[in-house]
Amino acid sequence: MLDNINFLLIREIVSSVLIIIGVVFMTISTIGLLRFPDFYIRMSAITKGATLGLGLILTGMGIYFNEPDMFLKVMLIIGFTFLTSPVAAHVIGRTAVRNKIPFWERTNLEEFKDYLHKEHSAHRDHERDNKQV
Amino acid sequence: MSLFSFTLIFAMASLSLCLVMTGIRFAIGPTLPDRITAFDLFVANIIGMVAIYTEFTGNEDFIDVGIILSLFGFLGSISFAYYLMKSTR
Amino acid sequence: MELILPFLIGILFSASLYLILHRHFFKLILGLILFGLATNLFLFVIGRLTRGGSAIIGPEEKVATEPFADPVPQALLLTAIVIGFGIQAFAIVLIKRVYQSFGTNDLDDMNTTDQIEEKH
Amino acid sequence: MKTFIIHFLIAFIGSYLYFKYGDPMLPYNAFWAVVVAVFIMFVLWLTTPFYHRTYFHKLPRALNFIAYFLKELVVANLRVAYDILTPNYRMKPAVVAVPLSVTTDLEITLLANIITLTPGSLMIDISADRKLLYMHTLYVKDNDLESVKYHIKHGFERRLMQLTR
Amino acid sequence: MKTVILATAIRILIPIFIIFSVYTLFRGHNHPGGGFIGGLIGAIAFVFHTMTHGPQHTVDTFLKVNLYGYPRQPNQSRSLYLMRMMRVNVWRRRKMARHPEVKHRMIRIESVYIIATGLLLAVTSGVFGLLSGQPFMHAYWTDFYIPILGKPGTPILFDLGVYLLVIGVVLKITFVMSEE
Amino acid sequence: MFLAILAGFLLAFAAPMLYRWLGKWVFVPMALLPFSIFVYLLTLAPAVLNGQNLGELQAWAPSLNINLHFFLDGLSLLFALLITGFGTLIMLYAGGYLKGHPLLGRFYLYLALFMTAMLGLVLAGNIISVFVFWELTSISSYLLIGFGHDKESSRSSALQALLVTGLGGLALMGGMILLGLAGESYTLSELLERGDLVRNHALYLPALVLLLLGAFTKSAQFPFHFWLPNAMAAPTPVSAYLHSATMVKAGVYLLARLTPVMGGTDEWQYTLMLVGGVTTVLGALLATQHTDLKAILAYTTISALGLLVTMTGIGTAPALEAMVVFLLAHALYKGTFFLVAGNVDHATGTRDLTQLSGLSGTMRYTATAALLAGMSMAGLLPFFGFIGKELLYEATLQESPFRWLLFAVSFFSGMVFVAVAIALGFGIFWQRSTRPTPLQHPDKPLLYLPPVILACTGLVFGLLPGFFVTPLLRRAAEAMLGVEQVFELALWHGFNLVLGLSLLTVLLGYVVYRYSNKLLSYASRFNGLYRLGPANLYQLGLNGFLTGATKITATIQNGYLRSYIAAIITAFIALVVLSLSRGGPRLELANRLPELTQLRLYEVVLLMMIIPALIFLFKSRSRLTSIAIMGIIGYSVALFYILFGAPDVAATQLLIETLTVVIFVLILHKLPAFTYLSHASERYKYVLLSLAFGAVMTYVILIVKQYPLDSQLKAYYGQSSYLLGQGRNIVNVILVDFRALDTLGEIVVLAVAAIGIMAMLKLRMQKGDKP
Amino acid sequence: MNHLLIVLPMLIPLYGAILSLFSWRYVRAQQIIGILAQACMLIASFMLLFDVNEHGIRTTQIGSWPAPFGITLVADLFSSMMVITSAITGMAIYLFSIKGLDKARQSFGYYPVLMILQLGVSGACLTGDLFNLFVWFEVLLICCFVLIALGGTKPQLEGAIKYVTINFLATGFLLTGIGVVYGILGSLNLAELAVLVRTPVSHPALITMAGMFFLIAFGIKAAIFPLFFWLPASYHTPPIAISAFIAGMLTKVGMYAFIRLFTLVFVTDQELTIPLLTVLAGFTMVLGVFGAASQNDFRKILSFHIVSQIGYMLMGLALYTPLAIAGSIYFILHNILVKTNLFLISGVVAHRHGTFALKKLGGIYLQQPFLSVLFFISAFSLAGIPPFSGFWGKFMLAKAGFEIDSFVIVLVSLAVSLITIFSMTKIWNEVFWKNKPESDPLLNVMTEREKHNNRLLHLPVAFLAVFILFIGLYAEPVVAMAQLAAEQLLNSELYINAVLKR
Ligand code: NA
Ligand code: NA
Repeated sequence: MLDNINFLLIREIVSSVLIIIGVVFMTISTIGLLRFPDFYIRMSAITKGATLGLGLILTGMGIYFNEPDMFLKVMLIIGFTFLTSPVAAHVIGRTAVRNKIPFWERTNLEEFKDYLHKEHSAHRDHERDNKQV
Repeated sequence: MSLFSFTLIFAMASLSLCLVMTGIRFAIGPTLPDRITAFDLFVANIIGMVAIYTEFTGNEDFIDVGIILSLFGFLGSISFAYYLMKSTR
Repeated sequence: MELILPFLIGILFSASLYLILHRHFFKLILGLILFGLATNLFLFVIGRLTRGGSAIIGPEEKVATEPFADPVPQALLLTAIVIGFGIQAFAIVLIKRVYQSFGTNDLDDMNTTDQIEEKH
Repeated sequence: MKTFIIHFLIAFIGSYLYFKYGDPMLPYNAFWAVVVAVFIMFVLWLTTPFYHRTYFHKLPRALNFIAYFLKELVVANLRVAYDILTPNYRMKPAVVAVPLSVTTDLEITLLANIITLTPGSLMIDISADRKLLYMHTLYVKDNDLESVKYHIKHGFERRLMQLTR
Repeated sequence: MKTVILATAIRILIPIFIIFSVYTLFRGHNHPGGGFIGGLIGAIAFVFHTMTHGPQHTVDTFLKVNLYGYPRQPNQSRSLYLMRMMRVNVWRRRKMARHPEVKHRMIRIESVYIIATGLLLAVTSGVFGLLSGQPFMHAYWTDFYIPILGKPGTPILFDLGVYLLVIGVVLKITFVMSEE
Repeated sequence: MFLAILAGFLLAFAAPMLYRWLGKWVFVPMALLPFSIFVYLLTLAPAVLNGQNLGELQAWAPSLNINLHFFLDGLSLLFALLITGFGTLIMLYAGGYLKGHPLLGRFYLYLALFMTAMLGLVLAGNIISVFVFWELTSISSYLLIGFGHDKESSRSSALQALLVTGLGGLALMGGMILLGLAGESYTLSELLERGDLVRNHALYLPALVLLLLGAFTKSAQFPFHFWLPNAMAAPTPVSAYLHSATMVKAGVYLLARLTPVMGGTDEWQYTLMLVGGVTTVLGALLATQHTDLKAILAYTTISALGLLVTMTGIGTAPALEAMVVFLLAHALYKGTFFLVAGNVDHATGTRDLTQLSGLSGTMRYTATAALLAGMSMAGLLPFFGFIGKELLYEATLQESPFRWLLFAVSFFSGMVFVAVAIALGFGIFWQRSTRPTPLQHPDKPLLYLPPVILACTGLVFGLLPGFFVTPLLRRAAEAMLGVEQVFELALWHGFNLVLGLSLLTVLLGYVVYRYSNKLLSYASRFNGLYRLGPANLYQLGLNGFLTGATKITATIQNGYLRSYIAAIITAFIALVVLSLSRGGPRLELANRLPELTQLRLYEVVLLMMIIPALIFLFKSRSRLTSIAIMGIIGYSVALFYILFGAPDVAATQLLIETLTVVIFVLILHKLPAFTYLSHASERYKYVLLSLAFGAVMTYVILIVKQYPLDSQLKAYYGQSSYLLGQGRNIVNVILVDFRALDTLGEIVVLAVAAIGIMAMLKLRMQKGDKP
Repeated sequence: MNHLLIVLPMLIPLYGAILSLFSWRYVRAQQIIGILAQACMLIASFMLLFDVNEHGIRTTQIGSWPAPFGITLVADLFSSMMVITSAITGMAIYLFSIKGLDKARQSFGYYPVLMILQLGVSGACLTGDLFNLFVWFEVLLICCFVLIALGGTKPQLEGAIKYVTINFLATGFLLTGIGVVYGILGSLNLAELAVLVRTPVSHPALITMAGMFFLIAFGIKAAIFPLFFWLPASYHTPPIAISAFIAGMLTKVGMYAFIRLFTLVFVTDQELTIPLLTVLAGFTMVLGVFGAASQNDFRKILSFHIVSQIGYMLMGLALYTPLAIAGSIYFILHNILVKTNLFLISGVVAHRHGTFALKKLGGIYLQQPFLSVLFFISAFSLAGIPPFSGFWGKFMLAKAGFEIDSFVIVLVSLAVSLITIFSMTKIWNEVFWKNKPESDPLLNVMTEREKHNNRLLHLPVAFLAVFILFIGLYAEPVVAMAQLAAEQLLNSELYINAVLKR
């Protein structure tokens, strides 16, 4: 019974589906990166369609190869990405706030005012040095 | 050409397109964090391309580079953030 | 690709040289890094290219079977990249120190050691 | 949690090695590796005096958490994708200060990461006293910031705390 | 640049990085990787740490060895003394550290020493050949095979030297630079 | 002979130590050395006088055929005796003259060095070793002229002398090498037999030019005569020794020595006669223009040297006879005069002719020596100078196309010599004077004995020419002519034309002496002429050279890094184009175009990423953006490496790229705003250069890739990586095993870079001028 | 034994450097390690030279991999002579550094880096592999970077910028050149390459083109016209102990590589290369000496003279006869010793007087007669006055030139030599003979201890002077060896057979 099933074909199909979904996610978030109006929106939009997309692509690849080596690697990459990309986004976002990157005018900033005030007054002295980096 | 390889070609093409779009975002900026984000996505795109290429060639060894890239893309982002942070502090 | 890459390398060389010929330190260092990059790519490309096959012997084989990439340029390149990195790192730090000492980022201010001092 | 991860890694690597180098005849290595890993974890659990009960109580919770996360991930992604692909923006962004119940570094980090990973929301910073989490979010209906907070607290944070405490 | 999230993430990442780097080092002979790549990956772990916590903290965390000792009693036999010293330093560190009689000595592992060790390993791996009348860097391999790590031999020792050296170099560079 | 020379050098270097031990008695051992060599040479003299040529061979650099070959014939014996004999006296004299001088030890060192070098020069039997000793005399004379080193004039005179003689020395070296090539030997005795071979060789003319240049500079011939008067800055013993008797005659010696090899051709004759003649007249003329004793002596010396060269040029047997005789006579009286002048200077503190008078009362012995030397110089009976002059006149009057011209030259110089002789030998000492110049100290034996001995020798030789002198001079002339000589020297040749001319010379000389003041007043009229003189030309040339060199250097080494780089790149482009323009292979792109269809989309995209990135890099004014662009380019290149089967390289490239970013970030965040400094005027030039450079690189790759590469390395590594190297990753096996030495070097580079970075950031010297 | 002897000149400095690194905090220990290593190095290199002199070219295959595949180390006479010269110079530099370099610099890795520099010299001279040559040159280069910038004073940094940039370009050309050679011939082993270029099938024009890459690369390293600009801009900036070693050794190692490659590999189109090299040699000589003549600083004069003398070495190669190349070899050895010594002397002078400016110096002739003698010997050796060492090189070159009727270049070289005499006497006149100009009397008060140190600094200078005198006064062994070495160079079969064991 098992002999009749073309495992390779199944793997290929599953893999293809995953890859295509992943790639589509990635493409969409890249378009988002182009289209969205302010930095923060772009950031939250793609953080991370790209991560998900990448995860799917990699999973697809892992299934295609179907080897422990490959699974280990795929899991490693996915683990890394899922751990690191939000951290990176957080760090960059925080930096952006500190560097006074403006929000979209329709953003509701009510609860954020205190924070902004505190951050920016703390660094007023250093603004001069930072006119252009 | 099998379905699978067609998928791969499609994927590669899409990722290339992504690469171009990311590049455009990088170019138009307008702020540095935007560029850093674009850079981040650029790295993710490249990892994706490496993954696809690995399947393309059936040579497992290439994905190792993907691992390393995933580790180091992070370092790149952190460094840029560090730079911005340091220059305000 | 064999036909296109040489042009890319040429462009990289041109760009790097143009940057190096700037007056600004920072451009200089960018130019140097780019020059190193172009050099590495040159070394890689001129040793002929192989698509797909890496220079790794498969798990069931005892000798490498064609087509496999020429490992020699790769090995040379690895060494060259690392060496280049050491030198680049040093150069970056040097430029930083120069800036600290001289307070300028204009290369044209750096011409005192070549000057001829007067006789008496 | 930490111990869980470590045990899992040890188990996985052990079983992986077994199948990689020990018994090349069996097919579907990865599947068997997971089976053996669970077995090893069981043995570890039996022989570890420090962790009495937590493992298998928490395993379903962990799975639940992961499932919830994946669901949120896909849903949010789709929502954003829709917004990207349609000409007009539906979004109403806001920065929300979510009060935190979690306290440890690990919890905060996990929560923040999950929030960030979910498209449409981005964790910007934690307040200095670690009581507030500033979060940038895209879809705030009718300026109702409280519902966003509720969603976070009862969606992610609760499940996370079930897992870690 | 200390945020809780980054710090925690990095705390989790560091052991992974180091394990992965050692793995890369040893599998390098058969797969992509090797001493240089492995060394860089290992070093990156510390670079992260330095970037978030500053170099001093990194040194305190990773590059300090605390040794404990106490004066030898006049009638104490030498081997017993050694045993006790071992005990103090290996098994019961935490407890003994607070013991009033025990003296504490801290050794800072300079990254220069790591560099030198790496270099020493790399060169010395080549000298075995010379000692037996073969050319410099003549390779000697063992007959057995260690899982994951592969077959031990002088080239692997050489690669280990490269690995250590790279870690030392990157550490040195980042420490010095972030002290700026 | 080798031992004598070795001893000389050893003693020279021992001199400072001897001075420390012996104090003022240091002159005893110093004089003993030349004296013993003199005696030693005398013991060899009988053999030489019997016509034997003594040789001695000491291997030195046999692989270059340069050996310490010593060769003693009449000519070298004459010079060697002159050098050592005179040397003995000078050593004594110097002991008195520089008594108490703190640097007397060094003075003796240089003097002994010089003497030995001179001795070596005349004894050397290998033309290259002739040159070696020749240069030694140049540097030791440099040290001697600059002995009064704290005076600017001394230093510049020494430099001048060294440059002029150095120029000659280099020419001589070239000439000697050419001569060696032409004569196929460096050994003098062999060359002496191969005169015809040399004279007919293609290299004869260049060799001749170079050799004559050497000889003329050394012997202060026109137009190189100007260094000699300036060299009078040296202490008197030096002037006496070097500039009358020995060093300046080295050139004459050389000419004499080479006469059998190179002489006899028209080029040789006319050059020598012309240069010698001009020098003779010029020296004599200039001698009348000065009142400084040493200057007068110097110019008459120049004149005499000119005569000697002229005689050598004439090259007939009588001329060469006259030359050796006059040479000896001149050495004797001129040496005496120099010593006398030194004595006067030492005792009175002045050397100005116009301020000196009536010294015979206080400096009796010196005055006597001066008188004797003066009579010899004036060519009076029965002095040796008389014989010399007689022979000179005879030789010039021999049948030749220029006989009257030559005679006029020698007559004119003779006349001036007489005038000078009267002024120096008679005027300042014996002429009655109301106010004799006061002395600072009385005449001392160490100072007056040497001149007296010399002067008396002149008298003795004049009275007894037949004993010893004649055979010696005969052998000397024979060495030049190559055939046995039979001439006799005699004081009295009877009343003939020559005697009459001699008398006329003396009379006219006296007239010149009488009206010397008048002549002096004409001197100022020649000032304009001096400006065109070689001394000024030398100065102008030196200054011009220095200014020119400074200008050229300032242009080339202008301090602008980018112009250096532009020059380097231009050179590179030029060289590559040059090498390919010589019938290299043609680039054939047309039949490779189908390859383009194999392009993959992603490859093109990657490519397309890099080019805009570069453009953006030029435009960008933000440091961080630039770094990010570099990162993007680097990552793209890494992807290329993956695509073409180099995962290791790609991984390394990625790691390195990231690390570079980290370093940039760590290091550059404190730098100020990124300003753009443009240089619009040069930009187009640089754009063109950059484009050309890129084009050349592209062309190189294309043309190299046009041919198949069959690398046996690839095959071998593929075969044996696993089987012999125990590894499947061939690249890594190459790195750690096949070519591990490269990797060793590579990690060494990294280690050093780390050390360097640390040192640069942590070590800050406050003041760095301390070496 | 054979394997060991060839590797020792590399292993000794390397282990010395490692030990020095381990004793990072103890400068005294580093000094002792350094001196011991130098002594071993001297012995080892002498043994190597004798061995090579006796048995001909010796080779070892690193890692036992056979010839074209592994890296070959080749010791022929030329390379052994280079190694021994580096050992002699190294010893002097170490002796000098102990008292002649400030403690701060000594404690920041000076000794290990210097030792690695020596490793680089040995490696570059002994290797028989093109890429390995590159690696050792990079080792040299980074050491120079570090040493030139060590201490970070303003002039040093300024010099370093130019040095680093231009030499980085040289590295690029070298690497691309290696790429071109590999792309054409598919090998890296010099002997193998020598075989390949001598087979008729290869493309001679392409190989010549590859040669141009190396001409530029090693031309920059060796500081020939028009590539020398970095040298006068940087060599005079670091402390003397440093500039002495790099000034003495480095350009000559570049020249070594130049000669090696252009006698062994790039011989396909000598109708082009030889006139080209001749022209370059002439310009190098002349412009270098012009630069020297225009300077008024002790070190700068010496720096420019390096360029000028490189011209002589290049001239030997350009004449391309056995005698000419022997002359080049002799000239290289002589110049390393002499140039190093002159720099050291300038250091001793400046140690005492605190300046290198000619106008501020003076009076050493009276104060330090021994130093004056040492300077005199070295300066007139450099100027090529017989019987000092420079004469022999000059003589061989001139003779070789005349033998093949290359009158112009020989006459140029002789004229340049005259200007060299001028420069040297200028220094002698200004620094030694002239009285010291009046200056701040407090400036030159030296403590007894400093005076003692100053006296100790004479030791390395005298050490080198002994060798300089030896190879001048008793030139035969070195000249004969240089001639043999030149024969080995020109008779490539010897090299090829030794390496490929045919
Ligand atoms: Na490696
Ligand atoms: Na040099």
